[in-house]
Amino acid sequence: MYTQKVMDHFTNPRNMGEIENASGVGTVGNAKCGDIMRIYLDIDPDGIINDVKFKTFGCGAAVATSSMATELVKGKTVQEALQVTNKAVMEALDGLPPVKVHCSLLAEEAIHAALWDYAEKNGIKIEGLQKPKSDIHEEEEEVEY
Amino acid sequence: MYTQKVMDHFTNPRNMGEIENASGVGTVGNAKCGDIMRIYLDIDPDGIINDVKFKTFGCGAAVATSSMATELVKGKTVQEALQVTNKAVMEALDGLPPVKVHCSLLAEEAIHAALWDYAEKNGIKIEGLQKPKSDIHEEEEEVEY
Amino acid sequence: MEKKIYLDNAATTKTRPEVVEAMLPYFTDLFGNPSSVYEYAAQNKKAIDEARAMVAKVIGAGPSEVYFTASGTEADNWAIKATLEAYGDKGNHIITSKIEHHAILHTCEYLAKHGYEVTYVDVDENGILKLDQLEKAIRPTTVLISVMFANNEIGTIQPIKEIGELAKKHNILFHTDAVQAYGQVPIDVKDLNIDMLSASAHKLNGPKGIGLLYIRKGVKIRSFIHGGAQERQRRAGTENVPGIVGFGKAAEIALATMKERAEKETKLRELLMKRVLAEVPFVRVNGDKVRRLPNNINFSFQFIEGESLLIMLDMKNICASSGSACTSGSLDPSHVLLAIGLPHEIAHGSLRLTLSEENTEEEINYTVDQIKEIVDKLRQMSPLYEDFMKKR
Amino acid sequence: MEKKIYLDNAATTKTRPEVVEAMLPYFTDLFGNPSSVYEYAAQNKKAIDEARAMVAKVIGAGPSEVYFTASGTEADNWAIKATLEAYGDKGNHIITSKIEHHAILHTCEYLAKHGYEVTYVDVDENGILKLDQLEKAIRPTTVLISVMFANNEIGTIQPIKEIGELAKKHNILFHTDAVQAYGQVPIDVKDLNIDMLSASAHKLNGPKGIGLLYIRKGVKIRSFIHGGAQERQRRAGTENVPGIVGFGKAAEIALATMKERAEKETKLRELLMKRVLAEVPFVRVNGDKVRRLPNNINFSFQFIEGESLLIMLDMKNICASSGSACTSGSLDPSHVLLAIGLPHEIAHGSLRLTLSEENTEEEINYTVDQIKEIVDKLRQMSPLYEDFMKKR
Ligand SMILES: Cc1ncc(COP(=O)(O)O)c(C=O)c1O
Ligand SMILES: Cc1ncc(COP(=O)(O)O)c(C=O)c1O
Repeated sequence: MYTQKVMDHFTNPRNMGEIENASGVGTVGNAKCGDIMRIYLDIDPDGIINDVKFKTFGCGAAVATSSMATELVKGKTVQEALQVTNKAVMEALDGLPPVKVHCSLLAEEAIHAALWDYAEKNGIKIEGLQKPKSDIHEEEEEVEY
Repeated sequence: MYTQKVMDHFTNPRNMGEIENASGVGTVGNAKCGDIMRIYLDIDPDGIINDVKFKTFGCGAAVATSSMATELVKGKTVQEALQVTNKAVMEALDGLPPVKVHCSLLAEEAIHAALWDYAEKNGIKIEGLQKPKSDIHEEEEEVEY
Repeated sequence: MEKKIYLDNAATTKTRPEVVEAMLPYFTDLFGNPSSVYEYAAQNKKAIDEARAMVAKVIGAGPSEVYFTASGTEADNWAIKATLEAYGDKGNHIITSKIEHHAILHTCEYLAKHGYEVTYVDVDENGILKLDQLEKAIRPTTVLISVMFANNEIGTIQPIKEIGELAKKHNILFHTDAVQAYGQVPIDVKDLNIDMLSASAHKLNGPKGIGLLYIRKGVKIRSFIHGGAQERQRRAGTENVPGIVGFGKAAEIALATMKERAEKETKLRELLMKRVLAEVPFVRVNGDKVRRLPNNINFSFQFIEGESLLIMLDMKNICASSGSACTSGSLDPSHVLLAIGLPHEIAHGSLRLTLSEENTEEEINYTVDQIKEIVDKLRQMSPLYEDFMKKR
Repeated sequence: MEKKIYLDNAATTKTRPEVVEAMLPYFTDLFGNPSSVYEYAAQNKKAIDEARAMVAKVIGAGPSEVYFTASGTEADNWAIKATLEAYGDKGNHIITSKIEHHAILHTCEYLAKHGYEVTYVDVDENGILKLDQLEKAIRPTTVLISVMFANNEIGTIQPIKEIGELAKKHNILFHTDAVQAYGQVPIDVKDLNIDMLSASAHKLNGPKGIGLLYIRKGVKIRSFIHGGAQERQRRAGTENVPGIVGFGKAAEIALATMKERAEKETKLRELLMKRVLAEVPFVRVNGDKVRRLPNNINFSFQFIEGESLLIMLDMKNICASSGSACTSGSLDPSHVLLAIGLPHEIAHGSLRLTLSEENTEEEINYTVDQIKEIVDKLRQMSPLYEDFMKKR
């Protein structure tokens, strides 16, 4: 079903974890669709992404695209990170099954959401960045049992 | 499909053939249904069936029921022959598949038709015998190629 | 473990070697068309008759009440579509449950687009049909009630006898999709008032590509697949003789070993369940604890998603399933888990393990060990778990 | 002869040992459900993909245009019912021929009872469709033309290319039941303008219980069997993996050996035909002499009835057929023989012999000897023969 690259990033995810006091955090997706991604960015004053971490609830493709997306933005400038599209993520993974393409979109969105958070926190405007749409807490209430 | 008795009477039919100047001849069935039976009777002045022969165009069951019917009427009086029902023929053959029950009816009819012919030729009336219904020549024209 | 641990017997089962053995002569030696006149084909006809008697016996039916199909799905389609057509004079309404297999649900959706009316009755939190709701759903135009015998995901066994009685009382036909139950638990169609029943050989160690529909004598039913005069003119197409023979053999063995298999499977399942509940936090068991298929267990692990769990189990040589196999590839969580009231995120984290008599205690223990480790790993990765722990 | 002489390959064929060999691993070793997530099942998926590519190649189709069914009959039902449903906006009319298999004819009769209109086009004395009548039958509401590729009784091959062109010209879909032709004669669906095509594995030394429907890309078609997402959501039910693999293998061999098989069978058939025509009086050959399946011969012996002929041949270890196998047990003579103009009594006396590459010259000569003897014996018994001889 998945390429070797996807399996590699799924089983050995790069940059998995949290960043305390991150410069920006973005969470996208919702539990209804079965995918939630959270990206933490550590951005230095020059606008370089020094560190990035992710956490993901989702299928193998969701984990792998998160992992790959963090790899692609790490060390980049904010503007460069903005150019990392879902297509680039998919290509870097040697492709995804058609039903899983939305995962790569989610990864792109998660980066954007974290950048948005960073921009808001710092009161700046990032050229070309729009407010992210989806968030888990919008759609469903948390449940426990 | 068929019982051993049926197969025996099909492969070694009893009384197959013709009787020249028979006392009575009856032909029933039609080519459309795929079964035609002809019975020849040789009846002596005391009304005893001295000899009986048949010819049959039809399936294995048609041949076997003809053969068995001739066996059952041979040596009988006309009145006794009239009592030989399709049920008796079937029982004597240890049964027939449901789709083939009509063959035994045809055998009964063929005997009746031959008896009717005998009665007509001799200007007598046989108690309980009705004019036979079907005849090949009624339904379809002969064809050659 | 080196060896594959197969825990997905609700998806499909291994064809028993004895079953393959029984089928083999009908490929190359006794390959004749059973409808033929010659004696050579009569042997095939006899083989079919014997298999029919056997598969009928499993459910207490007469041989003439059983029709072979190519699958459980075909049997389901046939039962529903042809019955509604045959009883069109009476009405156009069918009642079913919310947790049916897609073979029933999608067929009902199809019919709903073609002028029929469908009521989907709810189940309770254990997946048991709400009988009072069922009775209330009955209309004068109700032709058919179709409720599955046992659920393929959560293993819940329905109160079939009560449903049969209700149907009888209201003079409505009752069909049950027994694909998961046939050969696994005792079924007596007469006692249970079942008018029609679907089964599929590959769920009981028979071959794929062969199923059956039981139709009680007296039920008026039309053909679904038209053509030749096979299956007493009810289901056309050259008979799948090896498949039928294989089904017969599998049914014979399933019937003979039912009790011991159930005991063995239940024992292993209880071990699995106890250990997981004791050793993994934030987990629940889905489905009824008592009215349940012997070999089925269904967990929901909070904060994680099923597919990644499956892939990681797969990497440890464990074959399992999340939701039903037929819908994998789809993005919706299982309709069954939603119907028993699970929220989406928890439904997504479900794991179905369905055992066979071939599984061992060692395998089960190994599987639990892997589950513990993988669930923990995935939770470390999960933003939902992070949020939950922070809130505590 | 001691050995059975099998001359009924149009009814069904022996599954090739290589085919059984190819299927075997998929029963007990690779038995997983192809829809599952784990790698173990991926092997089955791959096996299905390969088989699909192969069965598609036989007719020049793309793999994504081929859907597996359980039989030729199911493929026929699907093609006709689902197409008429999908194109309901355009109309409710279907055109077919008078000599179709019951899988088509009975499906059409069913539809006729449900508001559809059916035109049955005549064939000439050789069984070839009357193209002018076909064109005249076309209406603005005609959705589908369904004409078989080759006839199962008399072996006549239809002018498929011309029908395809006609259909295309009038913008009507064209389905062909190629159950008898697939793998036996060259078929190129693109070249022939075929939109849909049915085939069945057991007619080409593959297993029973598996068939296919080719649906050209772009044709709008609905599901016939609803349920799981198998076959790209078009045909539900757990895939019959061994059957599919077997079909693939049989198709591969059929394609590779098509030419030599046809030559061998044609040679044997000509021997058979020449000897019978020379040595048995009052006999005719049914079907076209040239546009004919390589392995088919169909005789009518005047004055005798087919079933008794079959039984007597059977007693000499010769398996043959009279009319089509599916209708044996019925009392009507073959609708195909009536459609080519034979009177009932002659239609009843027909014998179909369908050869395989495994038959030998010795078998054929023995068969002719037996036919001579048996036909003579039955004529001695026949009142029709008696009448005929007396009239001379
Ligand atoms: C022309 C034709 N169509 C359809 C069928 C039906 O095929 P199956 O028996 O595999 O369903 C047959 C064979 O019986 C056939 O010869
Ligand atoms: C409850 C239930 N019904 C129907 C089916 C369909 O059976 P099959 O795949 O044999 O068509 C299945 C299995 O997939 C099932 O579990």
